[in-house]
Order: sequence, then structure tokens, then C-alpha cells
Amino acid sequence: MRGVVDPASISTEMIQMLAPDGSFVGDGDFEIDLKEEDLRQIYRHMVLARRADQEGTNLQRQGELGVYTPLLGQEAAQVGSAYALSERDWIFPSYRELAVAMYRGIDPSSVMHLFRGTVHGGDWDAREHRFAYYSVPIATQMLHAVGFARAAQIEKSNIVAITYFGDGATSEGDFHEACNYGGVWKVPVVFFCQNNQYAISVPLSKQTAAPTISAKALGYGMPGYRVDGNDVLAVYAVARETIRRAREGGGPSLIEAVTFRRGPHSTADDPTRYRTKEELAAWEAKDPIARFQTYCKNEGVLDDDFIKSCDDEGAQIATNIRASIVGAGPRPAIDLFNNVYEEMPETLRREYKQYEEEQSAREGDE
Amino acid sequence: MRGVVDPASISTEMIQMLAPDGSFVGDGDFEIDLKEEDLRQIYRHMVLARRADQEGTNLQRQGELGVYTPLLGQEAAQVGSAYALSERDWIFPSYRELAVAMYRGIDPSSVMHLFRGTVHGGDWDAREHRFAYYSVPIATQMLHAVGFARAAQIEKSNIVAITYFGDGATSEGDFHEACNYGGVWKVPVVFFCQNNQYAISVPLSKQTAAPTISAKALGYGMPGYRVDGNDVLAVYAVARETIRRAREGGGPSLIEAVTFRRGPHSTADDPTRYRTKEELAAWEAKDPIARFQTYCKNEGVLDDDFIKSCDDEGAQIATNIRASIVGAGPRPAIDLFNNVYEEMPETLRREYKQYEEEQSAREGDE
Amino acid sequence: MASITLAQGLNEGLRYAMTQDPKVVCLGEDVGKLGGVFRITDKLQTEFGEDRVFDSPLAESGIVGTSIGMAIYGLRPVAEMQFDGFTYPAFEQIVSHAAKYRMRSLGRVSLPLVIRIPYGGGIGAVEHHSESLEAYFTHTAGLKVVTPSTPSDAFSMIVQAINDPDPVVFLEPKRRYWVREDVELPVTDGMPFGRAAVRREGNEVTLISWGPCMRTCEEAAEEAASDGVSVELIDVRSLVPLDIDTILASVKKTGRAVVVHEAQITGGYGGEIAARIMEDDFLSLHAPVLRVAGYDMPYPPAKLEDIFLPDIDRVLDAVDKVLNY
Amino acid sequence: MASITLAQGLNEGLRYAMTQDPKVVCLGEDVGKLGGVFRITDKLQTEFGEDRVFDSPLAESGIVGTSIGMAIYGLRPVAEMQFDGFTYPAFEQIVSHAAKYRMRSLGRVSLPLVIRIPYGGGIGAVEHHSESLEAYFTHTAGLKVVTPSTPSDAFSMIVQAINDPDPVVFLEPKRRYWVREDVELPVTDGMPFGRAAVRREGNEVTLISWGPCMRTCEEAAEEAASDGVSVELIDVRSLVPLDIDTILASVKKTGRAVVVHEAQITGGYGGEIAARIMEDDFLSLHAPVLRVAGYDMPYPPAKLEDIFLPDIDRVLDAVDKVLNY
Ligand SMILES: Cc1ncc(C[n+]2csc(CCOP(=O)(O)OP(=O)(O)O)c2C)c(N)n1
Ligand SMILES: Cc1ncc(C[n+]2csc(CCOP(=O)(O)OP(=O)(O)O)c2C)c(N)n1
Ligand SMILES: [Mg+2]
Ligand SMILES: [Mg+2]
Repeated sequence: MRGVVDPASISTEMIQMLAPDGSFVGDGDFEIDLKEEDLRQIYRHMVLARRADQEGTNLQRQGELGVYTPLLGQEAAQVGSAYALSERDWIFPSYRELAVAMYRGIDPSSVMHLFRGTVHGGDWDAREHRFAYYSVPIATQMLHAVGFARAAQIEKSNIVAITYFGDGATSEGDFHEACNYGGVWKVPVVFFCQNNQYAISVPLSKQTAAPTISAKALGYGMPGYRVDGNDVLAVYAVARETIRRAREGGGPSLIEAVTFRRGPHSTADDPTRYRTKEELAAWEAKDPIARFQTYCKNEGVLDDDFIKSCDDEGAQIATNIRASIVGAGPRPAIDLFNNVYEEMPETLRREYKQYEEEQSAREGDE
Repeated sequence: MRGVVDPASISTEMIQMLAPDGSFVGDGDFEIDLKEEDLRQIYRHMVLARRADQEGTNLQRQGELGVYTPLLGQEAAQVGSAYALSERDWIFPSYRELAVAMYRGIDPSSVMHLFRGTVHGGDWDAREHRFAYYSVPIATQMLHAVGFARAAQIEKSNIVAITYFGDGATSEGDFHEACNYGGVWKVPVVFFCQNNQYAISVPLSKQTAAPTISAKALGYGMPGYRVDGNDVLAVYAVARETIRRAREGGGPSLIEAVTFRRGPHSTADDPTRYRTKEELAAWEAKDPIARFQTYCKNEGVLDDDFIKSCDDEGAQIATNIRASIVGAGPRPAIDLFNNVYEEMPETLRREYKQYEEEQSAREGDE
Repeated sequence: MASITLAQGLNEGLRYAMTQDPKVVCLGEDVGKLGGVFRITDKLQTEFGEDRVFDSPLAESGIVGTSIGMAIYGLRPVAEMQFDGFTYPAFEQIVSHAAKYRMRSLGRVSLPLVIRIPYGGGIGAVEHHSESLEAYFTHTAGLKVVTPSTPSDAFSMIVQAINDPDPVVFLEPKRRYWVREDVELPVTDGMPFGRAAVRREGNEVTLISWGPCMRTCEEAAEEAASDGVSVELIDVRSLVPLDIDTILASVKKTGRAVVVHEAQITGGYGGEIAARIMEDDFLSLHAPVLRVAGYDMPYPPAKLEDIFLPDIDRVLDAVDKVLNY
Repeated sequence: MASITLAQGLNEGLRYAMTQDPKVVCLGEDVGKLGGVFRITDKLQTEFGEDRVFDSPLAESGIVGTSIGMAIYGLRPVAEMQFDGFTYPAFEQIVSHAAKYRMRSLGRVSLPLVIRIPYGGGIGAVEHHSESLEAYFTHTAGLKVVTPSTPSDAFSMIVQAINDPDPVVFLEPKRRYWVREDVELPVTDGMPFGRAAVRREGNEVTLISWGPCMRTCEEAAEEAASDGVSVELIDVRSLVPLDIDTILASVKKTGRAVVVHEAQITGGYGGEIAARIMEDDFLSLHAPVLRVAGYDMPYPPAKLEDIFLPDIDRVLDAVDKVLNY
């Protein structure tokens, strides 16, 4: 019909290269340029992330973390996309991107410290790792990514920004403003949605009536990609294309990686209240690591030694996290007072003095 | 390409029935069910609105209004859509919908009083006219319309809500949240965008990279219509279809009425800073009233007597507005104190007492 | 008589109000099937159906904005913000519309709307989950701002908030969700808004607080008593409208006052109360009204929240100071 | 030496800062070709190009949110909110990120970001164009909040704000945009943030105000003088950090203080200043610190704004009251 757009006309097909059973199906529109060593590294990063993530849940169950937000099931979406970035590119995460953080060389304990409550944004140097601080207010980090990319564009720096967010995040005004700004300014940014089917208890069908999340890209004048988020090859291929286009001045893209959050929303959540065992089982059958392992084995890229070395490395990482977290006390209070402004204003200085006096008084009392 | 959506694939065609020269071109997808008397009433409402609008500008130039936001050029978009509503339907306007207000029987002076600064939202009874108060914070009213429609749905009342907003409004987070809520809840609401090409000085090309505003509908799972907003028949036809569908439980729609704001953004604005004479002239040639007048005359629906009677009625309305506005003083201060809460709290009561004492003291001084 | 928690008081209050009035609806993120992350709407969707209790998409401006539309229609929406720190996206709808609609309609349309916000710290949460945001709303004319500190007040105040013709920001002190009280439900003799509660009588110092800090103040008052200092403890409950009379009557008696709240001290509501006491009864004051409050910094990480939150020692310190001024 | 308006002072200050530092960029609605609705960015786009001065889409959370991203990159963005009342959509980005980023990064990343807001009433505007929103920001730790009242301060303070390592909410009193002063540009000896200006010396009453109300206070002080009352007038300028020392020094001398602001009285920044004075120097006070401020109602329609805004009579009334307490 002239002048009318109809959501029913949007296809819900996904880009996929590996079937859930690990067989290679390929996608004629995308090439894979990965060497054997790349495949092994991708496998390794997924395995390490899964192990570190498990340790987060363990530590929370043991009372060492206040809360933890597991990524179980989303390893391919995270590692596949991160692997397509160049070192100088920047990452603006939400609060579930442990695999991406680790890929960028961030010690997973620095992430866990956030959940323990010793720090807020995360205990890493954002500039060193080009990985911004975790962002809990949903979708807010997307605007930071766009502003960062606008700055990169102004400074002609060749840097791309990628931002991670969930399916629920697509409902927030900030998602919209970020995509719209990105489109108008045509900045080098990739919007990477991990559609893990739920926002806490709310399923996607109650989050949006859009035929797909990727279709939202049309409203911002950018291409939208819907990819099997449990297929690390497909995710990588799509991310690589969008990052390259962004770097070449072609503007932003929106990627919807279709995946599933197999754990609870956070350790405080009880998913049995809102989803079925069957649903979970169906997604377990699509496990991103098992699938990729099968593929790599079939391709002769992975042997048992390497698999074991990854598992061992994972165990070591878990041990390290545990060593860093268990019993870790608070940081010194002065850090709080020092980090409100570059220079402590008079009023705060007085408050600090008062705090110190009270502390000494207490110690005197004891 | 499998799994990829491309904005370049979106057509920018418009639904149109009347060419700018007034000749009937029609659109096979839409029927017109208007009787001759309807055509005359539509013409009349457009003429009256234009005259009242002109009076707004005049009064502002004479210092009687603080500011005024003219609708010149947007008469067809407003009257065409309003004419498709039933009496019980509700309207959630922005601040430029004088034609819609008048169509709903609101005395245009009640609107002008807002611009004079004697009242805030407008001096009418929203429940009587089913026309909510003017809303200046961009896009905020869209959420009210959606909430209202959700209530209508809960109460099974058969009422539809329509909300008006501009092209600039589509950038706000509230636009997005409203469309998304509307889609998910599948409520009886019509989102009516008057794309008048500018948001103050910012042209559409700097507002969004979307191929059309109507394409944004896809991201919310609703149909989007792009219609010639200066063609009152086409606007009416599209509005009628979307309102009917909403009433029947088919959910929301987004309409983009392509038009032009021929006056300044407001009387405080200087459009010569950002747009050309040629651009303005091109749109004057597409005038919605002249076009419709030609069509109606050709159809034998309008004669000179009726045209004159409309002009006379317009002149009378202008006189009435002037009589109501010129020199009108403030409303009594007690109205302010009374309208913060249903019952004046103690603190405010004291403030009022203090205010009164000061007033008497002043009067004593004089 | 049953022993219920403050959270249950709210849940029962919602149930009661929804039973009484079919126009009451509840919405927000996860309020339906899940019953809210704090389970305040637990089982309400099952009992009242999806048209009375429903999930919203993840967008707070949307929650408040659509609630305003529902209220214009004639419903009485009860909107939940999932946490204090996630109220900010709704700020424009709250400040520019909810608070102003009555004024902008010349009193023709009022918005009987409740915005429920679990608020404050002390539960070891991650960032943005511990904000004490009352001052943003107490400064916004057109809103009522209330906060219960006991299970029975929780019940009666949520019912009252729902019945109120004006928009009410209903702050739920989350670290008190699990305190218990023996309550006979329904509580129908709850005090009207604008009435503080004197939780403990005394005649040497007036201690003024609300919601989250009431426990600390009770303990401080007790400890003071054991040191022979007689503290009168006021639970403000209704921040706006403020029951200044109860406060002034107490200060007239004691001549000394300390206000305690979690929010950052600068610009906090404690300053307002202190200024009001001074303006209204300067001559009764034997000492300055002091404030014990959060420091002027973002709410700290959980492991450090104890240094930020007013504790018994800090409260007693201030009590000492005004006594020995 | 040229006679310039406060608006020109800002425009020249922006030009100066942009010339000095290529990292400074300006963005906001209509700031480019149009030069902003108040022309504060007039001609800057022509002079510095579209990569230094650019329009944003119509979305305030977007303006602040992307500015934060630019600041993380290393630019120094100056973001314009078109009017006070349209800052609210950006509230979350301001409160949850701009104010907290330094803390959440453990001091590793600071955000040198200026949020310019034309603010306050008195210009006969329609609704939402006259909001005095300083209290929302003064209560938000991590932000600096400043407001100039003279053309020379406008110049030096905007330059300072841009050079400041922390996020600054820069409130431009729009009814003073057109006041004139003879100024030698550039003003390089502007006082640092956190320093109030004593605009008039006196020894009987301290009058404290800032930005929008300074004119009213100057006139009131003058009128008081002609009645033989000696008023000391303080222009706070920097609300956060607050120059409490200058205020206390004055009150020590006068023993009396009146704070004047446009914002609604309840929860306004006047309460903070009053409470601070009382806490810090109770014994010097001969009378309560009084506040003259807007009533507790939404800002009224233009034709009634005069009754809302503090005027000379109300200020003098308060001065009388503290004098004759
Ligand atoms: C502005 C805001 N509102 C609400 C929340 C509370 N909350 C935390 S996570 C979450 C769900 C997010 O879902 P989604 O975006 O799909 O990401 P996922 O957790 O599934 O990775 C909600 C509602 C928040 N963090 N921020
Ligand atoms: C939230 C908000 N931001 C900014 C403004 C200032 N403003 C008033 S109208 C306008 C442009 C609106 O453009 P558009 O939506 O296209 O509607 P039009 O005026 O063209 O009818 C702007 C920026 C506002 N009213 N509200
Ligand atoms: Mg999700
Ligand atoms: Mg427009």
C-alpha cells in the first residue's frame, strides 16, 4: 500500500552460521576471516568467562557478594562481538558483560568487587582497558557511547564505540535518544543488544510489539541485524561488518543477538516464578560453547589438551577471584571524600573532619 | 539479505487524494465517505482556524499576548484528523492545535489566554471538550494519551485517544516510550505527527536519519502512514482508518502528516535565520485551504455565499477573541493558592495569609 | 491481630484499596507475575486480573506518564518505581505534569495518583539502589510526600494515599520492609496526612526523623534515656504537608532539636525543618537545630554505607551538642 | 572597556574559552545556525565550524548523555538546555552519571562538563519557562552549581566553569540577560568558584541572594539605606561549593540575615543557608534567619508572576522583621 509500512512484512529470520548441533551452515552474505588460532582464542575466552561467571554465583551464594548478575548462556554474544573490535575501540557495557571485560584484560575480581560492594563502577581503569564503567541505570550508557563516538568523529580518531544492552533496555527513552542521535550524527557506534528474552520477569512479548528488535533500526536510518546470539561465528561476522562500516564513516548499526539468560536475572531473583523448565531446557540445547566446541573439534582446531588447558586456566581464574574477594574489607573512607570533586570543597572537608573525630572517639570508647 | 533490515528499502511515497492544484487524484486504498455538508464543514473549520490563528499573531504583535505559536499551513492536518474522531474520543494536543481545539467547540480565546499568561494549560474544561490541556514539554502528552487509552481499554469504553505532536517530538524519549507502550498494550490510540519540517530552527534532516517518520512505527509493531498533510481528504481518510481500527481493538497507529509551518516557530522566533524564501514559497503553493477550496468548487460543493459566510464568521471570531483578550487582567491570586492541592495545606494557607497582609499593607501605603 | 511486616502491610493495604474501589490499578516493572522485586504486589495479579495489575515495559517516564493518562480518565493508578535511583527518568512527568496538572487545569482535573518508591539505603545494595530522594519531591509543590515507618502505618498510609485526590509520592523505606508489628487489619483509624506521630515522649531534646532512620533514632533515644537524657521522638511521616505544629509544640517544651535523615545533608529536608523551627519559634531555641545526615557525596558502595548512614553515635553526639550548647 | 549585556558576557566567554582550548565544544537544541533561542551561542558556529558548535536532536537526556560520552573521550562539552523546565528529561543523566562518575570510577575519570540552563522567571513566559531549579542540583553531591548576576561575572564564570574539572550546572538568570555593565574583556581576574561577592557593605542586616533576585535585593538595600538601615548584600554566585565564610563573617557583624530566592520556599536553597548559619553561628543571631521566596505552588502564569516573585516590599518586610525581632 502506498505510504503505509506494515510490521507484518518484517522477516524474523536470523543470521546463523553454526546450527545448534555445531554443524556449519554458513551465510552467503558474510565471510569468516578467522584463523585457527582465532578460533581457539574465541573458545578459550568463552570458557574462561563461563568459569569466572560461575564463581560470581558461587561467591554470592556463600555470602561474599551482595548480589551477582550471571551471564550464563550469553558467552557467544559477548565474545563474538568483542573479538571483532580493534584494541583502540571503546566499550560501553551494562552490568552483565563479564566476558567482554575479561576479553579486554580486566581482572574479573575488579568486576566482582562491584558486586561485593567495595566499589561502584568497577575497579579498573576505563582508559587503560577502553572499557567504561558498568552502568546499572538501564540504557543510559548507550548515550555515553554515542557521545564518545561523536568525539571520536570530531577528532578524526578512527575509534569505534560499541555499547551493550538488553532487550528490556530497548524500552527506555535513552535507547531511543541514543539510536536517534547516532543516526543523525552518523557516528562510529555499534548498538549491540543481547536479546536474552527477559527483563527480570518480563518476557519480550510484554516489552515490545516490534516484530524484531533489529527492526527498530529502520526508525533511525541505520541497518539492523538479527543474529543467532548463541552462534559465535555469526555474531563475530556481523559485528565485524558493522564495526568496519562504522570505522569507515558509514555510521551506526543495531545488532540484535538472539540469546537466553539461563541463570536468574540476578542472584536475588527467582526465575521459577515466571518461566518454565521446558523453556530453559530448550535453550540449554542451544548452548553456545558446546556448539562451538563441536564445530572446532570437527574442524580439527581444538584438541583435548587445549580444552583441558582452558579448563585449568578457568579454575585458576576462579581461585584468583576467590582470593581477591573472600573477606575483602571496605576501601578507606577517605576515598569517598576524595572522589566527589577533584578538590574537596570546604563543606565536605568539614564533614570529613567530623567523621574522623567520630572515628577516634569511637576508638577511644572501645 | 537474511536477517538484515535496510532503511533504504523504505518508500517515501505519501498517501494523497488531492494534488496541490486541487485536482482529485485519489488513492485506491482509501475510500472517502464524506457528504457534501461534511466537505463544507471541513472547509469552514479550516477557514475559521486560520482566521483565529492570524488573530493570535496580531494580538501578540500588539503586545496583548506574551507569545504565540501559529499553525498557519497546518489546517488540513488538524481539521482532517479531528473530523474523523467521534465525539467521545479524547484529544491530547501539544501547543499548536488551535484548529482541533476550535473543532471541539473550545472558544479560541481560552487558548489565547494561555499565551497571554492568564492561565497555564488553557481555560477550558478538558472533560467537557474531551480535549486535554496544552502540553509544552515536548512529547510528554503522548504518554498521557496512551495511559488514557489503556484506561479506556480496561473500562471497555470504546473510546479512542489521539495525540498530536511535531517532527521534533519524535526525538524525545517520551515519544518512544509512548509508542512502545501503545504497541505492547495494544491500546486504542492514534499517534498523529505533524511533520512541519522544522523544530524551531532544526530541519528534519538534523532531527532524524529515518527515511520517514512513519517508518518508526515498525519498531513498535504498528502500522505507519505517511500522508500529504496539506491534503485534508487524505488526512481524513487515513485518520478514519486508524481510528476505526483502534476502536475495534486493533491497536495503535502512527500517522505522519507531511506539512509545513509557514509562520515562525513562535512569534519570538526569526525564521529568516534558518530557512529560505524559496522554501517558504514552495509550500505556500501547496496551501491546504486553497487546494481544498478549488476541489470543492470544482465539485460544486462550495459557492461564494458559503465562502463569504465562513470569512464573516471568522471575522466575528477574531472580534470575539480580541474582546476577550485585550486588556484582560490576571485572575484572582487566590486561584493559585487554591489549585495546588484539593485542600490548601497549612503551610500554603500561611503563605496566603502573608500574601494578603502584604497586599493590604501595600494598599494602605498607596 | 497478626504479626506482619511493613512489606506485608503495604501488600495488604493495596489489596484492601483494590477491593474497596474497582478504579484502583497497579502498574510497574515486574509487578505482575513476579509481584515486584520486593513482592509488594505479591499475588495481586492473580486476585485482581491483568487489567488491574500489570507489568509495564522497562521505562519509568512511561510508567508515570501513562499513569497520569489513566488518572485523567478516572482510574486511580498506583505506579511502582522499582528502586529509588530509577525514578529519575520519570522526573519530568512527575514535576512538569503530576505536580502541576491541577494548577494548569485551574482545579478542574486532579490526579489521584500514587507513585510508590522503595527508597533509602542500608540493605547492602549496588549503586543506584539506595537513594534518599525525598528532597527532590518535597521541593516540588503540588506533590504530597509521605513515608511510613511501621507496618500499621504502611497499611493505613498506602490506603490513604490511594484515596487522596492529589498525586502522592509514597516512599517505602526498604530497610524497614522486614520489621514486624502486631496489627489488626484493616487499620481504619490511620491518621490523616499532615500528622506526625510522637513515638516517644520526652522533654529535653526533640529528635525528628522519618522512615528509614526511625530505628536508629529509637535506639538513640533509648540509649539517651539510660544516660538520663529525656528525648522526644517525632516520626514526621508526612513530609509534605508537614505537621509543623507537632514539631513546634515539642520544641517549645524541649528548646532543642535534632533532625536525622539519610539523604545528603546539603539541601536535604532537614534544612527545611531546621529553618522552619527557627523561623517559627526562634525564642524557644536554646541551641541551634542540628542535622545528622548523609555526607555530601554520592551514596557510597555497600561496604562503606555504614559510615554514610547516621548511626546511634552520630545521633547521640548531636543530642549531646544541643544539650551542652 | 565596552558596555555589554550579561548575555553578551556569556557569548564572549564561550568564544574566549573555545579559542583557548580546541577541546571545547557547544551543543544543544538550536545552538548552531540560530545561535540559541537567547542567542548565547550567536555566531559561534560560523566562527568555529559545525564540529565545535552543533545542534542536537530535540532530546535533553541525549544532550547530557552524549556530553558525558564526549567528556569521557576528553572533550570539554558545553551543553545547553533550552529552558529550565526542559532540563527534567535529563535528570537521570545528570544525577546518576554526571554527578557520580568521578566517584564510580574511583577518581580515575572526571567529567569536565558544563550544563548551561537559562533559568528563573520574570520574563512573562509561558509555563515551564520560568523554573528555579537550583535546589534539585544543590542537593546532588558531585555537581557544582553556580549562577552569575553581572556581565563580567558571566564572562569569567563561564570560562571558569569550562576549565573546571568537574561537572558544573551553570544557571543563567534569564531576566538578567539584558542588564549592562562596562567590562574590559577578557575578564581574567574572576574569583574562583566558592567565593561569594559582597555587593554592598552594611552592618545591620545581611541580605543573601544570587542570580535572578540580585536586582530586587539591590533596590531593597538602597531603599533600606534611605530609611537609615544599613544592609550588607551578598551575591552567593557559587551555590555549591558555598562560600559560607563570607556569609558567616557578615552575620557575625550584623547578627541578622535574610535569604532571598525565587524558587518555592519549601526545600529551597534558602533553607540550607539558614540552617547552616544557625548551625555555625547560632550565638551571633539576634533574630531568626528569614527567607523571602516563591510560594509553595507551581510557578504561576505570567500575569501573576509578580505576586510569586519576591519583590522589594517583601524583602524590606523581612528586613524589618529581623531588625525588630
Ligand atoms: C532505569 C532503570 N530502571 C529499572 C532498573 C531495574 N532493572 C535492573 S535490570 C532490569 C532488567 C533489564 O533487562 P534487560 O535490559 O533485558 O537486560 P538483562 O538484565 O536481561 O541483561 C531492571 C528492570 C534499572 N536498573 N534501571
Ligand atoms: C522537553 C522540551 N524541550 C524543549 C522545548 C523547547 N521547544 C519548544 S517547541 C520546540 C520545537 C518543537 O518542534 P516540533 O516537535 O517539530 O513541533 P513544532 O513546534 O514544529 O510544531 C522546542 C525545542 C520544549 N518545549 N520541551
Ligand atoms: Mg534481557
Ligand atoms: Mg516541527
